[in-house]
Parts: sequence; structure tokens; C-alpha cells
Amino acid sequence: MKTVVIGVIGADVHAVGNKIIDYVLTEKGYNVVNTGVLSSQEDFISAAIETDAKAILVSSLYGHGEMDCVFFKEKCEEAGLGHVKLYVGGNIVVGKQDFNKVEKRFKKMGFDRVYAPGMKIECALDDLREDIGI
Amino acid sequence: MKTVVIGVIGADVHAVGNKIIDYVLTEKGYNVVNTGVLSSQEDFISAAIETDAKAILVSSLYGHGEMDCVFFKEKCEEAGLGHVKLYVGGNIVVGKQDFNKVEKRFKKMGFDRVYAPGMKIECALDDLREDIGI
Amino acid sequence: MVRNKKMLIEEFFEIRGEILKQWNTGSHDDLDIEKAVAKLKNIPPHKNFALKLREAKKNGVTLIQPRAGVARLDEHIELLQFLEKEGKADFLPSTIDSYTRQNRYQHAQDGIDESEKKGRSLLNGFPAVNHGVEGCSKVFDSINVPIQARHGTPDARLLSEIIHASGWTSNEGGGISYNIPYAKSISLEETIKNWQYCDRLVGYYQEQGVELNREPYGPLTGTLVPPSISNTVAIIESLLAAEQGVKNLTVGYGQGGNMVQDVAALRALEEQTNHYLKLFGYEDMFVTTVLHQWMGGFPSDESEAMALIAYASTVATYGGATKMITKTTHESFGVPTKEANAKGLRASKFITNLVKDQTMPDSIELQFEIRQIKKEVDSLIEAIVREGKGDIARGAVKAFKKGLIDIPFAPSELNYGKILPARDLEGKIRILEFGNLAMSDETKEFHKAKLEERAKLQNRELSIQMVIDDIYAVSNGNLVQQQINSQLSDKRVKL
Amino acid sequence: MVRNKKMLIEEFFEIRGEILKQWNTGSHDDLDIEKAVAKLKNIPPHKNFALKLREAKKNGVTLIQPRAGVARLDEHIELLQFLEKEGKADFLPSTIDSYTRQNRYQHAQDGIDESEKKGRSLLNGFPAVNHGVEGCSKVFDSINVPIQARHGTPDARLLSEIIHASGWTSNEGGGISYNIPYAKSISLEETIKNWQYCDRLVGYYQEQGVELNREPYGPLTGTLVPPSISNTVAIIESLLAAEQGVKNLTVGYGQGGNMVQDVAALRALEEQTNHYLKLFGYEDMFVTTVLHQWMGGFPSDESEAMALIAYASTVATYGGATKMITKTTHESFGVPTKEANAKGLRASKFITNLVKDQTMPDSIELQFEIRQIKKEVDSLIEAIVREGKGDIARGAVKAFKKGLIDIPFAPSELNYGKILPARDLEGKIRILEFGNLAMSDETKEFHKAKLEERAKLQNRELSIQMVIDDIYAVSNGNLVQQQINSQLSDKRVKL
Ligand code: B12
Ligand code: B12
Repeated sequence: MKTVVIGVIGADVHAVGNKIIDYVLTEKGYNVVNTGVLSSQEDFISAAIETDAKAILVSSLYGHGEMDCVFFKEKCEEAGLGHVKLYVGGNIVVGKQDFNKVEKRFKKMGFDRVYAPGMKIECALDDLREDIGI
Repeated sequence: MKTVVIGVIGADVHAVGNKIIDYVLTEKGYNVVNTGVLSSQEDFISAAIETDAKAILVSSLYGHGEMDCVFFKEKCEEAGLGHVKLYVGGNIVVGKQDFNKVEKRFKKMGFDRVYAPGMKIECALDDLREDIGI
Repeated sequence: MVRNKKMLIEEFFEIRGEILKQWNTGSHDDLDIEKAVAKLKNIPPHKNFALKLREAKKNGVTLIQPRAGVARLDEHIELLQFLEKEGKADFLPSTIDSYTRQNRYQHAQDGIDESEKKGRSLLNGFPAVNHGVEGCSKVFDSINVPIQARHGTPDARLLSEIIHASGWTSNEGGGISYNIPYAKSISLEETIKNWQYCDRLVGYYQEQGVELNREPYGPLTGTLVPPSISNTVAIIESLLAAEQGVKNLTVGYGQGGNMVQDVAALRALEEQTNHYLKLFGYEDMFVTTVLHQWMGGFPSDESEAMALIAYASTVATYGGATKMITKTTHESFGVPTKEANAKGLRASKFITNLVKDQTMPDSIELQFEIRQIKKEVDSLIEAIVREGKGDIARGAVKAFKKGLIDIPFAPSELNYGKILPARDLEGKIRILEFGNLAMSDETKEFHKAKLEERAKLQNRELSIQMVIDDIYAVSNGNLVQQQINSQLSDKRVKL
Repeated sequence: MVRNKKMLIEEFFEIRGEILKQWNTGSHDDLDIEKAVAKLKNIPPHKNFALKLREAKKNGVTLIQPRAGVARLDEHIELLQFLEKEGKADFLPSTIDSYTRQNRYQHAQDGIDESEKKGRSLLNGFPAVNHGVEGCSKVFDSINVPIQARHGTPDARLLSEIIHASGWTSNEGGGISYNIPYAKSISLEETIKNWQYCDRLVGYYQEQGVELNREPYGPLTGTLVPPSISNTVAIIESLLAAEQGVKNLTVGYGQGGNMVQDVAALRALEEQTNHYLKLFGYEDMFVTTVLHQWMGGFPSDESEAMALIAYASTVATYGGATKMITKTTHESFGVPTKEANAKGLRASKFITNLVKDQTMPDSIELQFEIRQIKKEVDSLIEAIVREGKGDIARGAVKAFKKGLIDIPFAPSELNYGKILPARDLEGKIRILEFGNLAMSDETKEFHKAKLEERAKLQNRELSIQMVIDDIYAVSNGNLVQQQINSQLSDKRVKL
């Protein structure tokens, strides 16, 4: 059973999607470690180290994702988690922006997969299977 | 008391605006001769001749105005009505078009004043006073 | 004199021969009636209007249909496909252009040619007669939902022949509803006869085992029409259609603005249509209702227009209409683009879906309005029956002449044209001037009291100015307009 | 232990001294309380939130207010002016950014700086504390309608001081409603105390003759919240505010989706708030209601979003809300542009205007829902009072701990988090799992029966999957979701 870490980054308290992601991924056979809302980069990273996670799924709904995710990849690498897949989804920037550009920005920051607003967790299941199996 | 001819041109049966125009212009002190809906160019012209009208207010709501108004000015001139002011209003072309261009097209056809969709008859009262008095 | 009597099949075919000669497309092979029957029998149920309505009624849902039509065939097909795909239209229309509606096929042809030349549609609809069975069948083949002709044609006999033979399984119209609001001086007898023909055609198909849908046109002039008046016309036209053998009927109503009155109107319409059909002996009738989103002057602001569309959709669904005709945010400007049309559809469907599990709860107010409408309709129909000495076709002609029934703001000279409607304090449409309208004194007093209540509270006179203000009202964002200062300070200001 | 007891003025000023030191903008001259009183007294009535609400209530109209806030001062002013002019907003907000809400003023400053650098707002709201009285007064001076801070701040003491001293005449929030949905582990006692301070501030102004408006935040998590739960929180927070001297209260409710239940919730909310205020001895209270347009996940299609906005506006007006908070067609994507925001406002105002003359008629169904909500609220409040031995502040803390009151999907660890809501067949929000919720067996059976009815008719299980489907439902265009096939065929398909 593969472990994934999920959580909502920064000063973000949007809890509903997080609860659903937890439920859906568990149903699909993953070992889900949920750091909940208001999680710092450190919260994600220590959870991933402790549980030998294969992927970290960052949620950011409230718009500050761009600021909250700066250097996340670098910190993962420092912590020896360079191999862990990094996903981010929700409403990760402020406002309705051209998603292609947004995706590029986040990929440059080191995220492996970047999801547009409205892409529910169900849309990422195939990617997850492909990247880390079940 | 100045006489104006009003009517709805072509195969157009939109009657509501026409009835209101009749009422409002009469209230404002004009002698209104109303050819009603489904009026041909000839209907307008003979009414204007018979009543010595100072202006002809053509309504076209249904979109065929562009076709129905072709050579109207020329026919007026032939009938000796070159001096009569020609107005057109309503929804005079098909669809939501750039009104500046529409206005140009109709001015080129010889109309003195051209009104955009939503310009109620009340919006033309000042123009009418300026052009022919009351 | 016109009679509400089923047309003999011999007479029908005799006229048919003449009709098909009216324009060259009438000579197409597929207009062979047996061929047409065979073709219609082959249509899969999901493309048959009548059957899809039966299913929708069973499921208690409100399906949506846009208005749409352009001059050129390819562009029209593209438009319809777009509305099916992007707008998720449940039914498609072909709105017919105004020249065709007046049987001016040469004008229509000029319009097509001119449109081809300019590369944009100069006609306000689809000239189906000119495109003929050839073109109309192509339209039918290129879509996956049922299609209907929507027009306003006093004499739609050739048009009806062509569309049905092309697989179009519904036709809108009626001898009254496509005359009084759509013509100036064509006699009612003539248009009723014309539409008896169109109905007889559908009745003939029915006898051959092909069920087609017919839809009397409900909203009439679309402008402050009191529910009892449009409902009466719908019922009369239903009876006329039933006599000719039509079985599948959709009666229509144009949104008035007050939700309770609108829901009441829809309920009364369905109940009384069924009631009168039975009363007059027509069995096995299948009746559905259609709500037309606001048919009067639309607001020009697109957000406001969209809000009105959504509000109308709420009313249709709460009122249990089986179908709804949608509008667009371009309504106040001109024929909409396909994109604008699809947006109106999407907004509409969102609401019909969202509120499909709800109906307006029963209430004293609702019951009162239903009863009021029914009472008025009963009294109008009684007058028509009396005038016709039992024959509603003859009765209708006479009643219109005397103003016993009267449609506000209609262009037709055959209409008495004396009634004036206005809104009461809650925005319900009431009658200010009755002319000769066949209504009881009690009803008249009721309407008067309602309007006086408003006049008093708004501190204004009961006058034609109130009517005009009410005509402008919705496009200005109100239902019950306050007095408008006629000395406009800024002439370019939206009234 | 926290107590529902009016804060002594000495205590208040003592804390105040500390609070104003939390960030450098706290030292601004205008934060001198007497200066602030003088400034507020000079505000013309049309820019005072409390007074404009009194007038609206008298006229029976529904006024509208958007959400809006960006990082940079000039851009924020431009935004508000645009919404006033193009959106015809009756009230303006300043939605506060999330760093400020968590008192992370340094983060907020970084956000402002970064936004200046990039020339676009990187913050999701207006960092009012950082802009200080200086900036906030500038905002106030540049608009012509009342303005309110809208946030979600567990400790909004400094923020509240700054906004009121800047002429902002209303403040949203409350010790419960700005904690449980907006925080993870801050104690309820602490946030209630913080908000007693904010209320005491308003109470102090009231004593000086300045009436300000306070608005407990109604919708909580915005996601399938049963009306009785949000109404209970609103009432408790009203009582807490009243004790501190607040007189002008607006209680809020987030649209649930079923029109009858929503209207019932609004009516019950207003009646019970007044009832409990009186019962607990608070006199001369002025209470209005506010409906929040759909607070859960929005549809992404802009036409659909607009339709939802219009539907919500219909509900607010039919329900007699005095204020409505509007959404935009960008809702599902991100903070809206000013244009999108103004469009939402225009659509909203069109409807509130159009249907202002109508109210939902009384009906058995409506009365039933009102009674049901009231019964549940009574039982929740009784539990809170009992837990607090008469003190509702203490009672609330204890009741949350035990789950006697419980908010669905809340992030806070202080929330019991055991209840699960779902919709019945008509889309009314009912409760599937009660946890420890203080409701009678009779109530529980009622809810269960309603949900079982749905499960049976939809031929599915009463399970968490139903809850999840219902969470997704509205954004997919339904209210009562049918079972969704979890083996999605096309993964990119909208769920
Ligand atoms: C009501 C209505 C109808 C009713 C008319 C009933 C009747 N017999 O009167 C019915 C339902 C029958 C109808 C039929 C059709 N209609 Co129609 N109808 C409308 C609607 C919704 C309102 C018109 C109205 O009464 N407004 C209220 C009155 C008071 O305003 P008004 O008519 O605009 O007139 C005022 C001003 O325009 C101005 N004005 C008018 N003329 C002039 C002239 C001058 C000189 C000046 C200064 C001012 C002026 O002053 C008037 C008084 O204030 C409009 C769209 C809209 N505006 O929202 C479409 C509309 C006019 N109809 C349209 C069309 C296409 C049709 C149909 C072809 C097809 C159809 N959709 O069914 C048929 C045409 C039938 C025919 N042969 O003419 C189109 C025209 C498209 C275009 N121009 O691109 C419109 C714009 C709708 C649309 N967007 O598609 N319609
Ligand atoms: C409900 C809601 C709230 C509730 C949240 C209650 C709670 N504690 O959970 C309340 C009202 C409290 C709230 C507050 C705020 N909100 Co809010 N909120 C929403 C809303 C309407 C719905 C969110 C939701 O629950 N959706 C349903 C769930 C199931 O979907 P979801 O959250 O999107 O999650 C799914 C997907 O995104 C995806 N997903 C999520 N993360 C990830 C990660 C990966 C890797 C993958 C693959 C997928 C994935 O899968 C999830 C499950 O299917 C959205 C707008 C919308 N979507 O319609 C705004 C929205 C998210 N909020 C917004 C904002 C700005 C705020 C506030 C700052 C200000 C305000 N408007 O009041 C505060 C922020 C408080 C804070 N500090 O975080 C903005 C964000 C703006 C932006 N990004 O530009 C939004 C987009 C609204 C808007 N357009 O302005 N909000």
C-alpha cells in the first residue's frame, strides 16, 4: 500500500476538498496521511519522511499558493525527498488566470503535476497510478 | 401643428413600439399620421404627400430594415419629398452589430437620423424639435 | 363560413395539389404523402418531438428549446449543431424568416442570395420553403434531437407540408395566434382554415400511425397579455387542432412576471385544456405546457438579461412546464449569435436541472389566481361558444369582431383593440380597460379594485401612461413601474 | 472561563492599549477614541451602514453587497469605485486577505510589496491593518456608500479598531463563526473573548451616540449546513454582541438551494433572533437578515454561474432579506476581476428590483419548515444554555466540545466534527449523521425518514458517498445528486 501525504498549505482553511481527497484516496487503496488545513511546508515534509510517502499532494484554494509554495521542491530535496512526487491543485493562484502560464510557473518551481481549478481529485487518480502505482 | 408620418416598414408586424410612438408624439403636440405595421415605402410616401408631413419616422424591428429601406430616399426625392426628414429606428439590422457602421450604412442610404436598439422614441424628441420644430 | 369540422380527406388532397404548386420546391418527390409517411415512421423515438415530450412529461422535467434560424443552409446547420452541442438543447427549432411568413418566397430568395453574397445572414430566420425538402431533410439529418418549425405564418400550408415531409415532427402556430399578433388585415376565417389544413395534415399522419406534435402559439403579442386571454386562445386552438385529428398538443404561455400568477396560469392552462378537450369529446389527447421566457422588451445589459432568463427558468420549473423556450442576452439588440444563444440555453438548463426537484407549494394565493384565471377563461369560452352557436371556429371569428375576446397591442385590424392591461401592486397583470371583453361584472370589479389599489399607493392616475410605463418596466428592471417623469432631464438616459 | 458579561470599560481600555501595539499602524493619531467618535459622528447617514439598513428594512427592499479586496491601496479604491458605479452596489466591503486574518502582518506586508513589484495582486484580499487608518480612511473617503470589513479573523481586535476609526460602519464576524470555519486549533474561549472586545468597541461607540452595524457571519463552512445549525450560531453571536452593547445586528444565512427551506430559514432566523434577544433581556435591538448567494462550490461555466446568482437573488427577495451578499461568474476559478464582480452585482440587482413587489406566499410546506427549524434551534439553544448553566458563552464552548452543536466540514479541531448532512428528495438539507447533536429523537427520526425516502427512490445507500455527491452536486448543476458512477469513464469529464 503506497503512502501519500495530503494537506492544505499556508494560511488556507478550505477544509471540504481536503476531507474529500482523504476519503477518495483511502477508498482507492492509498495510505493517506493528512496534515489538514493550515499546513506549512515543514508539516508536509516531516509527514512524508515519517511515513515514507511516495507523493505529496498539496492543496491550495485561497489564492496564496504561489507564495506559499516557493522553495518547496528545494526543501524536499534538502530533506532527501527529491524522489517524492509533488502535486499541487485547487485554486492555486489569485484570480482567473491563463492556466497554461500558471502551470509553467509551478512546474518551474519543481511540481510534477499541476491541476487547474475545477479538477477534482478524481481527475488525478490516473496520474497518481501512473506515477507511483497503488 | 407639424405633421409626422410613422409606421413599421416591410413585412414587420412589431406593433407595440409603433403604438407608443403614436401616443407619445401626439402627446407632445405633433399631428401623427400612422401607417401602422406592414407598411411599404409607398405607404409612407403617399401618407406624407397627402398630409404635407415634415418628417417620416420609419420603424424597423424585425431585422430586415436594411433590405426594406433600400432606395427609400431616392423614392422620396422622386415624389418631391426631398425636404422631408427621414428617421429610422428600432432594431434596424439583423443581430448585434457595431452601431457606428450601421449608422453609416443608413446615412449613406439618405437617412437623416439613425437610432440604435434601445433608443426609445423619447430619446428622439429633442432631435425632432431641432429638425422640424413642434 | 368557417366551421370546426374535420376536413374531408378528399378536400384535403384537392387543396394539397394546389398548395404544392405555390413554389417550385413543392414539386419535390419526397412530398409524395406515402413516401413522407414512410420516412416519418422511420424516425427514431429520440428524434420524434411528440414522443420525447411524452417521456419528459412522465419524468416531470422541463426541457429546453431555443429560437434560431439564419438564411443560408450550411450556416443554419452549423447553428443548430452548435446549439445541440454547446447549449445542450433538448429540442431544436428552425425560426422561419419574416418574408417566408408572409409567403413572399421571392423576397426570401433575394434575401438568401444577398446573404450568400455578403457572407452574413440578412434574413431574420430560416427560409424553409425556399430550401425545400432537400434542405430541410439535410437539417434534420445533421442533428440528434427533434426539430420544430417556429414562425408566425398566417398561411403555413406549404411550409408545413415541407417540414413534416423532411422529418420535422412538430409545428408551431394556429389560426388565431399566427394571425392577430402577426398580421394586419388577413381574415380570421382564412387563417383558421389555413391552420385547419395544417392540423389536418398532422391528423392524417396520425391516422397513418405517425404521432406529430402541434403547438398553438401561446404568448401572442408578448406584451402584458392577461393569462386568461392567452389561455383562452390556446384552448380554442387546441380544440380546432383536435378536431382535425391532432393528438399530441403543447399549449404555451409567455411569462408575465409575477411568479404566482405565472405558475397559476400554467396550471390553469393545462387543466382547462384537458377539461375542454374532454368536454368537447376529444379522447386520447396528450397535453403538455410550454413556458416562453419573458416575451416583452428585454433589458439591454447582458447580465440583467441573463438574470431574467434564469428567473424565467425558475418559474417554468416551479410551474411544471414540460418545455421552455429560451431567450438570449442579445434579445434587445437583434438575432443572437450562436454563442449568445448557447449561453442562454446553458443558463436555462442549469436552473431547470437545479430546481427540478421542487415545485411551488400550494397556497391560498396560488389557488385564488388559478380560480380567477379559470373563471375568466370559462366566461370567454362561453361567449365564443355562444357566438358560434356551438361552433368554436365560427364563434372565435365573431367574438374577435365584437371584441368579446381581445388581444392587447395586436397589429391586426380584425382585433377589436380596446383592452388595456396594467400591473397591480404585486406585478400581476390585470385589466384596466375591458372594451367589450366577455367578462362578468364581478371580474371587472376585481381587476379595477386591484389597479386602484396600486394607483392609490403609488399616488398616480389610472391612465394609459401607466400602461406605457408597464410596457417599458421590465426592460428597465422593474415589474410594477412607478410613474416616470415625462420631462426627461437627460434624453440619452435609459427610460 | 469566558462569560457572557459586558466587558468593563476599564478592562476594555487596558486591552486596547496592548492591541494597538500589535502593529505599527496601531499608533496612528486617529486611533484616539475621542477623535474616532467625532469622526464617526460626522458621517452622513447614507454612508452609515446601520442607518442605511434601517431605511432598507422600512422600505422592504433587498440591498446588495459584493465581496472585494486586493492588496494595493490604489487598486482597491479603483475596485470599490467601479463596483459602486458599474455594479450599483448598495454597500461596499473590503474583504481582508488571509494573512491579515491570521494576524500575519509581516506576511501581508511581503504580499503588498510583492504585488507592487509584479503589478498584480498576490493577496486574496485587502490587508487593512497594514494600510492602517491612513489607507482605510482614504478608502472610505473615495466612495459614497457605507463600507464594511468582511474577513474570517479569529482575532480581529486591531483590525476592528482600525476600520471603525476609519469610518467603516460595519464589521462582520463573531467568536464562533470566525473560528470554527476559519481556524484549526484556536480555542473558542479565546475567539469569543476577542470578539467580545470587537463588540464592546461597537457598544462603546453606541454609548457615545454612534450606531454601528455588526454582522455575525452566517454561512459557516458554506457547505450543506443545516439551517438550524447556522441559525443557532447566529443567535448565540447576536446575544453575545447585544451583551456588549451592540444594537444594530444583521444575521446571516447561506443559501441552501431549496427555495422553501431557504425562505423558511430566513424567516425563522429573523423571528428567533428577535425572540431570544428579548427573552434574554436585550431591548431596542434592530435586527435585519442577509442572504449569502450560494456559498459552496460554484459551477465553472459562466452562464451557469450567472443563473445561480439570479436564482439566489430570487430567493433572497422572496425571503425578505434586507441584504444579499453577491457572487460572481469567476467564483469557481479565483478572486474575480472588477468587471466580473460588477456583472454579478448587476444581475443580482436586476432580480431584487424585479421581484421586490412579491413575497413567497404562505403555505403549509413553508410553515412546516419554519416550525421545524425553530424546534431544532430551540433544542440547540436549550442545550447551550444548560451546558453554560445559564451563560451562553460558557455554554457554547462546552456544547462545541461535546458535539451538542457541530458544524459540518469545519477545519477546527475544536469542532466535534461528527455530523453529516445530505439532501432529501426536494433538495432540503437534512441530517444523516447526528453525532452528539442536541436534537430530540423525534427530530432525528424526521430527518432519517426524509433521507431514507430519497435513498429508496434513488435506489442507493445512505452513506458518505451520498454526502460527497451532494457536495459536488450544485457545481454540476443539480441539487439532489443521483449516484455518481465511481468508475469514471473519462477522467477529464466534469464530475
Ligand atoms: C414583443 C416582440 C415580438 C412580438 C411582437 C408582437 C407585436 N405584433 O407587436 C412577437 C412575439 C409577435 C414577435 C415576433 C417576431 N419577432 Co420580435 N420581438 C419582440 C421584442 C421582445 C420586444 C419588442 C417590443 O415590443 N418592445 C417594446 C417596445 C415599446 O419597444 P420597441 O419595439 O423597441 O420600440 C421602441 C424603440 O425601438 C423606439 N423606436 C422604434 N422605432 C423607432 C423609430 C424611430 C425613428 C425612433 C426615433 C425610435 C424608434 O421607440 C419605440 C418606443 O419607445 C423584441 C426584442 C426586444 N426589444 O426585447 C423582439 C425582436 C424585435 N423580434 C425579433 C424577431 C426576429 C421576430 C420574429 C422574426 C421572429 C421571432 N423571434 O419570433 C417575429 C417577426 C414577426 C414579423 N413579421 O415582424 C428580433 C429582431 C431581430 C433583429 N433586428 O436582428 C428581436 C430584436 C428579438 C431578437 N433579438 O431576436 N416579436
Ligand atoms: C466554501 C468556500 C469557502 C468556505 C470554506 C469553508 C471551509 N473551511 O472549508 C469559507 C466561506 C470559509 C471560505 C473562506 C475563504 N475563501 Co473560499 N471558497 C469556497 C468555495 C465557494 C468552495 C470551496 C469548496 O469547498 N469546494 C468544494 C470542494 C469539494 O472542492 P475544492 O475545494 O475545489 O477541492 C477539490 C478540487 O479543487 C481538487 N483539489 C484540491 N486540492 C487539490 C490538490 C491536488 C493535488 C489535486 C489533484 C486536486 C485538488 O479536489 C478537491 C476535491 O474534489 C470556493 C469557490 C468555488 N470553488 O466555488 C471559494 C474560494 C476557494 N475561496 C476563496 C477565498 C478568497 C476565500 C477567502 C480568502 C475570502 C472569502 N472569500 O471569504 C476565505 C479564506 C479563508 C482562508 N484563510 O483560507 C477564493 C480563492 C481565490 C483565488 N484562488 O483566487 C475562491 C476560489 C472563491 C473566489 N473565486 O474568490 N471559502
